[in-house]
Amino acid sequence: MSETPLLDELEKGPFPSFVKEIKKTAELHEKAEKEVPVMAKGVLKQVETSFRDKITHWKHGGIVAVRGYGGGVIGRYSDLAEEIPEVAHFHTVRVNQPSGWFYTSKALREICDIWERRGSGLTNFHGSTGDMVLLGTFTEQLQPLRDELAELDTPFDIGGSGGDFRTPSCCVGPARCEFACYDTLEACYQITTEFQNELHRPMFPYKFKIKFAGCPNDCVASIARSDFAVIGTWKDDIKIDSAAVKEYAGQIDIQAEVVDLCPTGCMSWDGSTLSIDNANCVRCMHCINKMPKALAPGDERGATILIGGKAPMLEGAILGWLFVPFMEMEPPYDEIKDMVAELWEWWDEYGKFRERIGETIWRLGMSEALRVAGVDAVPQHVQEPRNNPFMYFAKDELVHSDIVKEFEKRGLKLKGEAGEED
Amino acid sequence: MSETPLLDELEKGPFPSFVKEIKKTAELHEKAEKEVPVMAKGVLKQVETSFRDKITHWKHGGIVAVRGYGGGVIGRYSDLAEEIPEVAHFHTVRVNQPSGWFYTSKALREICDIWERRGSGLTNFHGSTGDMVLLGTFTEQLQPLRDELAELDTPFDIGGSGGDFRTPSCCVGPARCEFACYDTLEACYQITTEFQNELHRPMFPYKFKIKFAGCPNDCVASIARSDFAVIGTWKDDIKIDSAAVKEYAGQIDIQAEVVDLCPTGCMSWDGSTLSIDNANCVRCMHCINKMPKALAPGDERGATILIGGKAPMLEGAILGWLFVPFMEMEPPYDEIKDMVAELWEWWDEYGKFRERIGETIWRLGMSEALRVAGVDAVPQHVQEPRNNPFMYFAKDELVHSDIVKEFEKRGLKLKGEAGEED
Amino acid sequence: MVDLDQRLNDWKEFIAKRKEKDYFSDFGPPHYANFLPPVIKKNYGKWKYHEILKCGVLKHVAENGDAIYSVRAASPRLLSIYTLREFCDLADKYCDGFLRFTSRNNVEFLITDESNIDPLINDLKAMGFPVGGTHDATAGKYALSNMVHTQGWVHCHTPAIDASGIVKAVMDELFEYFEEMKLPALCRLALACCANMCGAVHASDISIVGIHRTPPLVDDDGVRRMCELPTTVASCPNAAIKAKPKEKTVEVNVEKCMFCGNCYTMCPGMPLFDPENDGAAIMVGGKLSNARHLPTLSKVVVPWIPNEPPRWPGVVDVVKKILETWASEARKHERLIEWAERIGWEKFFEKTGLEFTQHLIDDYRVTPYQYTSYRATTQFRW
Amino acid sequence: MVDLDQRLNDWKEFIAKRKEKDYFSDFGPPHYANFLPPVIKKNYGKWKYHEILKCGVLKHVAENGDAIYSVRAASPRLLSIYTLREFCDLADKYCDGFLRFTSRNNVEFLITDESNIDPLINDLKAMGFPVGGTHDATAGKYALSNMVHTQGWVHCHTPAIDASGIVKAVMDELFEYFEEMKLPALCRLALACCANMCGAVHASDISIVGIHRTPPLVDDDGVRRMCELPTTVASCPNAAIKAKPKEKTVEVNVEKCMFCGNCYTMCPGMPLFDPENDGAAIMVGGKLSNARHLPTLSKVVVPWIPNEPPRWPGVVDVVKKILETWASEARKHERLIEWAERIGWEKFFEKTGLEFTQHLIDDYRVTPYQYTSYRATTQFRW
Ligand code: SRM
Ligand code: SRM
Ligand code: SRM
Ligand code: SRM
Ligand code: SF4
Ligand code: SF4
Ligand code: SF4
Ligand code: SF4
Ligand code: SF4
Ligand code: SF4
Ligand code: SF4
Ligand code: SF4
Repeated sequence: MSETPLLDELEKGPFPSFVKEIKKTAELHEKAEKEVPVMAKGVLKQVETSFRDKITHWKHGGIVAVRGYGGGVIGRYSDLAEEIPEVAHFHTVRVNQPSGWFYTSKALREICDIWERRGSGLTNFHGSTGDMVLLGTFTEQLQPLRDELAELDTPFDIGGSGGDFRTPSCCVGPARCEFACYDTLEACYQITTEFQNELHRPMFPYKFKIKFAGCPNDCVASIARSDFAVIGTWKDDIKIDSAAVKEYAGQIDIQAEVVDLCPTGCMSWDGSTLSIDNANCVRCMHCINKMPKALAPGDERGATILIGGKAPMLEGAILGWLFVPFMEMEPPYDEIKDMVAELWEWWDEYGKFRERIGETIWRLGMSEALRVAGVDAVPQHVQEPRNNPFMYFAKDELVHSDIVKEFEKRGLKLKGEAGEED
Repeated sequence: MSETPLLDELEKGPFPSFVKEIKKTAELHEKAEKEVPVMAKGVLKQVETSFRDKITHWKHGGIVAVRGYGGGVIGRYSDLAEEIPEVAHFHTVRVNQPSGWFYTSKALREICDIWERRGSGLTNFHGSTGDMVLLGTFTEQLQPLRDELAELDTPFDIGGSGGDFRTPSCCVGPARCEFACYDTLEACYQITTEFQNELHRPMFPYKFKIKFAGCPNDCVASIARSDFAVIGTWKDDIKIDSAAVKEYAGQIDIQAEVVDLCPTGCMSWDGSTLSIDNANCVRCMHCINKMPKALAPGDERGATILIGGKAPMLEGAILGWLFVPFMEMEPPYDEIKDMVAELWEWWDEYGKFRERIGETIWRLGMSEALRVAGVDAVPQHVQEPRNNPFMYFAKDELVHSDIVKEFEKRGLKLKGEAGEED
Repeated sequence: MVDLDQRLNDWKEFIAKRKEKDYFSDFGPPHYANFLPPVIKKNYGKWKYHEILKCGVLKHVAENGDAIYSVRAASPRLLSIYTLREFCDLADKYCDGFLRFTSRNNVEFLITDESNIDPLINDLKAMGFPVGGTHDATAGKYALSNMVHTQGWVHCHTPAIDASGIVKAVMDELFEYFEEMKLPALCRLALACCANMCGAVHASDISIVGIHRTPPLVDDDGVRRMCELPTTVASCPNAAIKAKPKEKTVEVNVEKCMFCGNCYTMCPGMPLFDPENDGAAIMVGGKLSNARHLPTLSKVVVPWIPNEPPRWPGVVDVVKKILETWASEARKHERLIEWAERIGWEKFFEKTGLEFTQHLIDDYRVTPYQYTSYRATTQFRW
Repeated sequence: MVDLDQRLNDWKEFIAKRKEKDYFSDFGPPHYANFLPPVIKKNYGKWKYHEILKCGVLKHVAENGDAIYSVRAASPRLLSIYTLREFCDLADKYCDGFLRFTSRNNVEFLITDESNIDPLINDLKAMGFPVGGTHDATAGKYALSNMVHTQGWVHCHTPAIDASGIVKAVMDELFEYFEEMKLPALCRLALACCANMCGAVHASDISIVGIHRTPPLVDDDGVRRMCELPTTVASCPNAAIKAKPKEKTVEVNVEKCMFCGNCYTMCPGMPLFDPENDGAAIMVGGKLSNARHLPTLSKVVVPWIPNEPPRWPGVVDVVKKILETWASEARKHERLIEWAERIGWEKFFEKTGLEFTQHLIDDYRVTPYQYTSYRATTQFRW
């Protein structure tokens, strides 16, 4: 009988099987030149046990790291280490992927070669944050692994983990998409490189993620999965190629499928001409998505920044809140770099331990974050204005009345009076 | 020169003037047989002073009450009592209005006569909660005033104030409205009478308001201004008088003004017949409102109950949350009486001081309140289901696993295990 | 439907029973059937439809063809008993003594003889009580009804603004909209003199709410005499109040205070009145009815306008500007919130000319609604 | 647009400089221009439109008429280096060595010679890596793409369910939707093995999330060895954990716990695994894109399904039922949330046959969204 009767069930079926991948590795790794045991074998036993017990058998990792880096490695040990020594250690290494997840076979092969020697031979292409994830190795392999990755022709570096700047990622953008409103790949690359220190040495209250999407379709899930989402947009009018619209008219029902589904109802179609009241367009992309040959984003392009996106742990999930309606996105991206740095400084000072920046903003108020980042409050910031009259007013907004004087006399400092930078 | 130059400005203009009312009272009260000074004169001085100083001159009232009653009187003193002795005391008496604010001239005159003798002669018809408000008298007048009101042919009783059941109110309903889905006046009357003790003797954590509206138009603002809103509705199909619809077709654009504005798009109109997909009607009233001669609520009538409505102090305003999708509304209204009593018992036990029941529910969870009231959870309760997976499970929902046994062994009681009624 | 005479009898018996007790109390309001005109008693629950004869005059028709006419007159709500007596005179003259008040504090005269309508209206006008405030939903023509409002400087101890004075000034300015049905949809105005919002400010189309802007100035002596320290401390939603048990008083972290006034309600030793800094915030877009759009809360669109007695021109101007911008731009049947959401709040500020400031972004973390008022999408208008 | 060669040079210089330091670190990812096929370099930022040639095959056309074909193959995400090498072989054979991965972990082969498409597809199929998962937005025909998912029992220490196993079972069952574009709109599936939701569960059309249902069973010894008391106590959002400083351990008020597992993340002495009571909740209606409907969070529609390895039939059934009910009822271009809101959640439960229970009513007061998910209107469907 098979040693993995439960897992074997998952070799069946048309979708590619992770069990096959592990088995394949267990089989082929045996023959390779390597410095670790055939860990994939251990994985099979360990996971089969979990399938039987309906419980994980991995333990907390503690801190494992490579020289000069604080993050990038997730420590992991088996609680069945005695029975399954192959996976006594099973640390994961996060390797910073190239922008847009583009590779050449040459680069990929080199990584495979290293990982065959120094680890389990199992990977995730990619992790949810975007890293190339090398799944499982022993503590003593970490440093040589890193060093060998660094020595490659196109060297690869470690990604983020812990309370640090996490590995940013971006959509395919201008490399292969006609909708890209800015260069997501270059922005991602430059901002990653700019903040290597913050990425490699956890020093924040908690994790901080940036994701770059080229347009409001948000193919990289930035609005929900990053603290700072940079989403391409435009300011001027949607470009219309009328001839191409007419071609579409033969294919689809423009009125029903495009015009009627516009969320603001700002389009009209008389059977031959499509017009858009751009002042009321919210740049949702729907019409462009449906007729990519005929419509395109305008020429005045840049990005909208949303802040605070995150998963529900602990105070509930947040979809990024609009923070900067429009930012120009040209190298060297100083505006965005400065803003991020300022926000970090503020969050570092006021954020609680394990509090995402969205939660800090929720606690201290969006106005505070806008002030820190030097962004003016505009109606675009709100879905609707506040519904309670419990507003703060700072001293310099008050009339210098007798009452205010009485506060001064008593030596009580009103809000905004002291200590705060203007 | 006038003694009230600022107030005089408010005698001008076409809308009825409260200043004229006060002046008129000041003038005519002089001639009346009365037991109090001409308080209206004092009011003029006091309010003129406020208009000049831009500040109120009334002070906290402390507790003033009549024999056997704990609420119904709002104590009020002037901080200018020495200069304006007429309003040294200026207590308000809340008198429970009749359902629907219907009066006869006879009843009104009798009240006026009493109030001329025993108070300022100033009133609010009505207070925001619905009471007839007798505005301003001296402490020593309170008891005789109450007694005389009680001695009338149609005796009037005191309303609520403080942490008690507040004076309920209702829309005009079946007395003069074709939309009424239940008898708001009788329900209001019977429930008010049932809970006289709770209305007159503050014993709750905070105030509790009930308002009765005959249909979803909510002409008595129950959804926002009462903790327990009873809003008429129906279960079966909207009644359509096709001939009358056709008449409307001559007057209005049925497609644009009725059908297209239906929030669920469940109506259709082919130029001669109007049809409604009642399964998708949310009984918003729009179509009925616009064509009252042609459309009417169905025959299976009752009320929807919403709970928790309140103003923003302190945790933010609440619009009543759907609590009972449908309740039959027939005298003696036992179902509603029982439910209210059960909720009070629970709120009394778990509510904090000055916590409205909506806030208690917010803190302890709607499921808890539903359980207390014996209402089943249904999709109608939510605008959308919860967006976080942080759910409670009680012991009896669990598999009796080894882990659960371990809890039992350790003597730890899981949720729902002990102390709670089924 | 119901047997009102039976119920009236029940009520009489109930009263008689209560009177037997040695203290006649807890008898409740008089049964409404005491006060209903015969045509209503007869057609109770049997009304079929209504029409608007003209602004301020409703005609309700029963299944059997009976009709009742209601003539609605404006009221300042603060009424003298002498005026009430005059109302009674008119009711006797034209309505067999029957009248009622509405949920927005107007007075309604209930007429069975149609020919009495115009004489009554004339008498009311002569008295200074104009008729209006109704709407014709079918035609999509709405008048402005009375403002729901509160006590202000006439009676309350916590107001940041007056009530009746501002209401009078606003209604004078908007009077044409009361007398004529020329608004495209229902528009409800409300005023509350402090954040307690006694009334409907938190859910009205346009509303005015009194706010303070300076923290309580602790009167140690007052605190000692009149306040319980634990309840005073607990009264603050922002935990801005700290007890000083030794001195038997409290101290306020003034930077944390957002001027709600709840501490003053609990403790007279914590006044927070400032003639120069108190004033009004303007809120819009609330809605109560379930017609079409869901009921919604009001939203602040102007954070502060100073107190300017006796006629508050600043407040009046803003209210008028909002009302008229909406009235001229909205579609028929489209309430303020429906219009604002259709055009977008960006355009609301553009069209009304109101300035958007950081105050309008919610930062009151205690209320959970804050979260949802932030925009969480790239969809917006420039 | 951009001069990619220039940037590549800059990068090389930057790397060279870094190498001068005595520890070569902090050099970041390789510049992507290292890995772009020539046709992309040439047309970077100059793409004009795209077409879907068939399910799994995209054609992007540049302003100058150049075209690139992308062939998308499914991936279990957990890949062996031996499979990766086979991908490299295929890339060499058909794509001059160029390939990429997508944000949903599919692999894309980037082809310039159209005639290579079908041979590549055949090779991939033979390898067990079927091609599909794309959509034709114009035609309103959508395939189901890969499920975003997490580690589960393969690597993580906090899961309540497995990840890869369930994903495999679900994708097998729904395979026809991966291979053919026959859904009416985009539908994104996601799985997370615990409430940390590494991935997109909180904003996906249909998702599966692992949940615990029993409180942590304190291992006093473990707490003493591995945990800091203050951070452990602070980790609980419900204040259910109390320190017992004398015993150097903690105690859990088990009635307050809602099983989030955060304490276990902070302190290994607080395991909350229970094979029989752990399981999956199902959420629906999340959405990321800004197209038409605003982005929204997912909502729980099934509170719990037990762990049933190896193929989790209970979970698979529910996901399939939801997907197919939506697919057959929705209008073209209408995503799950758009459909659910159009028909109403009442009908969602009716049509999918899922049971509504009290668990689906939010009672997690810490998150402010709770408030807005209660219905605050009389508008609902029976
Ligand atoms: C590996 C990865 C999942 C995967 O299978 O791909 C992962 C794995 C872990 N995540 Fe995550 N997260 C991963 C992407 C995410 C994402 C998605 C994203 O980044 O787009 C999220 C949701 C977005 C967000 O950040 O909110 C995410 C939200 C969390 C959270 C909850 C954070 C919150 O504020 O709600 C935790 C809890 C924590 O930090 O203690 C967490 C914690 C963890 C830990 C470290 C477990 C823990 O309790 O400490 C997991 C280690 C598992 C392991 O054994 O390797 N992980 N985690 C992803 C990182 C791979 C990579 O670098 O590419
Ligand atoms: C007289 C009246 C205003 C009026 O001019 O009509 C009134 C007057 C006061 N209200 Fe009110 N409330 C009045 C209806 C309301 C309403 C409207 C309603 O009932 O439909 C509300 C909003 C609905 C609600 O209950 O939430 C209302 C919400 C408040 C609040 C805030 C409650 C909250 O939970 O948010 C307070 C604060 C408090 O209780 O300390 C309050 C407190 C007060 C006090 C007692 C002031 C205080 O701080 O203790 C006021 C006494 C004024 C005076 O001098 O007479 N009043 N109060 C209304 C009662 C008359 C009547 O019985 O008919
Ligand atoms: C008399 C009164 C009830 C009472 O018991 O006192 C009343 C009576 C009628 N209301 Fe009302 N409503 C009355 C307060 C309200 C309120 C409460 C309030 O304003 O505080 C509301 C909710 C306001 C809100 O939504 O913010 C209210 C929302 C409606 C609506 C919904 C309109 C909408 O589009 O949202 C209708 C239906 C319609 O006519 O379109 C309605 C319809 C009516 C009808 C036509 C019902 C009928 O068939 O008799 C009545 C005549 C209306 C008119 O003024 O022309 N009534 N009506 C109240 C008159 C107040 C006043 O003096 O102006
Ligand atoms: C390759 C990829 C970007 C990348 O850098 O890897 C991508 C590529 C494209 N996306 Fe996307 N999207 C990709 C992930 C996403 C995501 C992120 C996610 O799923 O986690 C989203 C947001 C999902 C959501 O809203 O929940 C996403 C929402 C869209 C939309 C919005 C559709 C909608 O109705 O909401 C479009 C527009 C459309 O085609 O209708 C779009 C359109 C496109 C187009 C047509 C853009 C173009 O002109 O090239 C691309 C081909 C789509 C296709 O699959 O047929 N893409 N797209 C991602 C492929 C993932 C996969 O393997 O399936
Ligand atoms: S987010 Fe926009 S630019 Fe980026 S790949 Fe998707 S559709 Fe293209
Ligand atoms: S992008 Fe969206 S909002 Fe703008 S015109 Fe197109 S469909 Fe309408
Ligand atoms: S709430 Fe309905 S029943 Fe009552 S008066 Fe208004 S429209 Fe008529
Ligand atoms: S009552 Fe409202 S939801 Fe129902 S059919 Fe009429 S307009 Fe539509
Ligand atoms: S709103 Fe405030 S100030 Fe005005 S009456 Fe109510 S409690 Fe008093
Ligand atoms: S006014 Fe409100 S916020 Fe300020 S101290 Fe008093 S209770 Fe606290
Ligand atoms: S979702 Fe939870 S269990 Fe799964 S990988 Fe993330 S942290 Fe681990
Ligand atoms: S599982 Fe979550 S709720 Fe339960 S004790 Fe731990 S931290 Fe608190």
